[in-house]
Amino acid sequence: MTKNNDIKMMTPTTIVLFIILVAGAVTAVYRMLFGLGAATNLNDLWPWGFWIGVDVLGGVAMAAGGFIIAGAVYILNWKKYKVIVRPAILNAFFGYLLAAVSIFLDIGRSFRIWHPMVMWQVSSIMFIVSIHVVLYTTTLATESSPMIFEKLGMKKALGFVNRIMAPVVLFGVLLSTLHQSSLGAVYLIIPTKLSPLWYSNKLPYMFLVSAVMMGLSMVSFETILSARVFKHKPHMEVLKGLARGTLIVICVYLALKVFDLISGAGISAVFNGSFTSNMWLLEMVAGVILPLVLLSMKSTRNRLNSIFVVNILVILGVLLNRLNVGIFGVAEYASMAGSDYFPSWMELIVTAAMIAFAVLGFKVCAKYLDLYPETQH
Amino acid sequence: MELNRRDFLKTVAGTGLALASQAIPAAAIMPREVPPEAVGILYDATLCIGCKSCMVNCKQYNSVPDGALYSKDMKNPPFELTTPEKIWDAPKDLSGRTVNIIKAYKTGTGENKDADVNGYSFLKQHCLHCISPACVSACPVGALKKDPVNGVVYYIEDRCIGCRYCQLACPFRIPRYEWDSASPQVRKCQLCRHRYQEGKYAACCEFCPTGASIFGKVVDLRKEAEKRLALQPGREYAFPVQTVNSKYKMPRAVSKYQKHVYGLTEAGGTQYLLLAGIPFELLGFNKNITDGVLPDLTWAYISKIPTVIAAVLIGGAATWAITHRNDKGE
Amino acid sequence: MAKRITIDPITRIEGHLRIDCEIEGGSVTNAWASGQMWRGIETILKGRDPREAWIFTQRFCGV
Amino acid sequence: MNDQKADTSQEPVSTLDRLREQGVSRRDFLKFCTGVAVALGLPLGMGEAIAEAVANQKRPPVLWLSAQECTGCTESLLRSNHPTFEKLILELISLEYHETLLAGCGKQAEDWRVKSMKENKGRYILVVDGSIPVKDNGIYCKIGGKTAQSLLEEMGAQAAAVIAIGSCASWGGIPSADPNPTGATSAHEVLKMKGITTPVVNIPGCPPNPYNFLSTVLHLLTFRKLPELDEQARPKFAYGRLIHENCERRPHFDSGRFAVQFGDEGHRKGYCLYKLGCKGPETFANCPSILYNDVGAGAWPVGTGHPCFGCTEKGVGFTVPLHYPARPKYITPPTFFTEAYPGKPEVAPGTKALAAGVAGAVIGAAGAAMLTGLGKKDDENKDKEE
Repeated sequence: MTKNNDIKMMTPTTIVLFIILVAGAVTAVYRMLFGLGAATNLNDLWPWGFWIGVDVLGGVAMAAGGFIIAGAVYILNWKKYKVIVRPAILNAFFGYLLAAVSIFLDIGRSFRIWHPMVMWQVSSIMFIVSIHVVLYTTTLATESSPMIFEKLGMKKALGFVNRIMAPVVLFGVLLSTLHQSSLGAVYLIIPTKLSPLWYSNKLPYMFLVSAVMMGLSMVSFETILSARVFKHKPHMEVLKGLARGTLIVICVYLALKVFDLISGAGISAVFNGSFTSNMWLLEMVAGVILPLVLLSMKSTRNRLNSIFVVNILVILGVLLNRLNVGIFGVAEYASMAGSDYFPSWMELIVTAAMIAFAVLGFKVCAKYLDLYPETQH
Repeated sequence: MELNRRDFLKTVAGTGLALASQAIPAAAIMPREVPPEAVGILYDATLCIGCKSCMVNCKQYNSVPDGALYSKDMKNPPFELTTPEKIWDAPKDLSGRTVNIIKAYKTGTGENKDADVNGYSFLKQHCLHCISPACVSACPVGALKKDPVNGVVYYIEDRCIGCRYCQLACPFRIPRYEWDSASPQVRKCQLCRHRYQEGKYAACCEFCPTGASIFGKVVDLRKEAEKRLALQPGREYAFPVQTVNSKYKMPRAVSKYQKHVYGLTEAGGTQYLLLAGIPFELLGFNKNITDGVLPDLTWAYISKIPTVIAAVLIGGAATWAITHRNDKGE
Repeated sequence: MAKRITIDPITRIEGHLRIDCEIEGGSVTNAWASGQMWRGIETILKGRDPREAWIFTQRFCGV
Repeated sequence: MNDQKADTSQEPVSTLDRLREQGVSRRDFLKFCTGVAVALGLPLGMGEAIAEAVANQKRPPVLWLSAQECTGCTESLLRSNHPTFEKLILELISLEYHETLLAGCGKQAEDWRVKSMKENKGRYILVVDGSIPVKDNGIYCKIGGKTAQSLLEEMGAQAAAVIAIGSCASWGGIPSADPNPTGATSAHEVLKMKGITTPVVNIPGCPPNPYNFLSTVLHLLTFRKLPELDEQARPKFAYGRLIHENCERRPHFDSGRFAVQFGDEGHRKGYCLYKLGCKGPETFANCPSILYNDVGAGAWPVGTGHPCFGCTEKGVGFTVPLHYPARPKYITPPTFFTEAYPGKPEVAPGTKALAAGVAGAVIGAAGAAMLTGLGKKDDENKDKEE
């Protein structure tokens, strides 16, 4: 077992990440000064692009592990998973932070980001989403706060937070359920724009289920990865449990998807070789079918490396799903209207910087906070 | 832990039940019927000659305080070309500087007006002012509103955060964004609502030389549109110019219309009605557009939220109570 | 008996003029001038919008 | 209309010599011919060819038949005033018969007409101005006791070509306006009714631009055939484009600046006359490009502030009331308008590239993970990030 303090900060990877982060910050300032048109390739027919697709939709989906593990540990009282509850919540916190920063950069009038808090519009999904982001980020901060209080030795605060943890977690579960699904509901209003392969009145459920799938895989992925990086032994039982959970959710998700395909676009729509059908197939094969096949073999669930591979597949698949809904699913519509979109280098660098920020932030937290209490003691 | 388990359960369950019982009725959120005093525009593509008078005057009369294109310190209308001369303006599309545009459809030799073989037709594109606007329902801060009396969908700059959800939500590709601004606004036609007080109406209609665009109450416009569809092609008809009840009429032979008034049912109906001689999808109107009310699709989800809250809170609390029954004195 | 001379067409003028003369004893005793062309512009003008009347009236004669 | 009977030849009475006597230098003559070449849309070098053809031929005989006309066409022709133009037109062709210009009258005139027709049978050019009344056996226009209709049938059958000058002769013009009390008909129609196949050229206009007439005649002389004609038998060089396309007020139309009433501010400022009923958008003619009477810019109806009323266009002039708005014939210029809907079924290249990149990344990452991860035994000591 290594001590936290043994984590080296100045590795080459860290330096590269840091450089990306700085470049992203500079780009963000440029965007704030000169506007979206100067920094992005967005246009009137592509109002939302890479930032919304990857940073917001992807980031939030990746953060789903937080509420699942927290719920499992604090509500269901599955003590086995307590070892990963802190990294899972921290991961979620970073996911939401990124989403919040991305939204801040993506809305044209960033300093009015507080407007939805005071100008309520219950008919707007976007309003629901923004309220959720704010509330859930606060919730996640609360859920993560024990680490800080421990570090700072603030016993009283720690005790208070620990005492209210159960309701806070329950609140977090509620918010996440609503938030993950409402991100899907954002696209409910564009039945004529989004390809029928993705558009469905069940979009909220699909987003929720796929987020759970993603969350479980993400937690598992990150447990294995940090075990490797920080050189401690992962709990195989926990990973097996996560893998089982992933398998169940994948089955549900696949059933939903297939049902929706049959009742919506029709099976032939997937095999007509068009742009959207190829993207749909790739998403389903990489993110659903392959993981399902692999996970259904017991040998896979028992082997760390195999679980890791499945995790990567699921994460890629759900990310691709979010990109498909956010970008490629409306490509045919926008192209028909004569528009095109390829993210500018600034959009790409800001996205890269977001990821770098999350990785670095996680590393710093791992070094200075007690992220793996159960592992250490 | 011992202190608040009971209280917690009580509070949570109470909140949930209260929320579940207070679900907002679905229809209350968006109007379904066109308000009786609602105003709109009837655009008859068969009368349009492509002179772009409406575009020019739209810019001019909306570049004044409260106009759809106004911004502070404005000296000139927002021309598409930003050269210092500002002598020529030929917008290519709707944009943050143009909220009304004439486009053309041309096929083959383009010789015959309003024919879909070797023909051409014009199209006037601007906000359709939906009866149940998707953009209004989508805006998270209420920067887009529908006037309850005249039904105009208008924009409140002070509220807008620039999230562009309105652009995504609009089924007609109407709201446009000032991409080159550091504090961008959403721009769209607001039916010249700033001119009503002085007894004026939409500038595009006032300056249309042929009566291709006429302004009036939606009920009257619908009647007029249907009257035109019933006319025998080739027969002479005195088309009103400027407003639907205008005394100024322009007699003309009636063209062969597509037997449909675009905007009667599309997306739940709009206050901008269109007539054309060629199929509307050739003019860029989505053939597959739903007749349903778009905000309903979202509302179907939102209206379930209180139930979800109640279910999660009650269910979660109950689960917690069950799973933690042996943890006392932990 | 009087001699009758018909000059048709009369040239170097505008329009189709015909002159019929009766000559008796070397002098013209009776003569008729008749326009040989009629377009009915008055008929055409009947019931027309006054705003376009001038287009027709102006074209009685191009000289 | 390409197999022309038009045949003018022989007897090298030098036109040029005669012109010299009248004080027209070869240089002036060439200038004139070059001007004609330009009007015809021919290369400048063709001016010499025209001069050549004109100077070395016998003047072609021309008979001019006036029917229901106002002499405006003749007047307009007489006013085509290059310095010695009226002389030129009289010297270039041999005008055998023209009621308004003929010296003799009555029997003399008619006898000359008959004689000339006999002598020049199949070679002369028949110019017709004025419409031909066919109602009541054509009694509404008589010349020398014969109806215009019978005269046209007689003269047209023996002519090399018929040039119908003016709107009346071309398509009926003003006498044919509703209710057409005299059954006024175009020369072309009258000939067609009789089954006469002599080629007809229409030079509509009220009055027509003399240069369009002159150019047509010279084209005939130079090339021995008629110029290219449109479906209404109008020479394309003169009637190939809408007035709207070359109108000097077009920028006002394109920017929506219209005069609304005669004498209003817009009218005084020279705005577009569309709202006053200008028929430029549906009338084919070259008025805005060649103007009238060589007096400089603005010398045409729209230039002087009056809407075009569509005199060269059958179904527009004298038919559509002046104050009716015109219906543009087609979009001019087409590139000026944004496509209503691009409707491109292909996904745009940038988006496609993005999708390809993302797909590549997904396949690459998934493939790499599966290749390296699945076969391998669990190894706890791996320590590479990502």
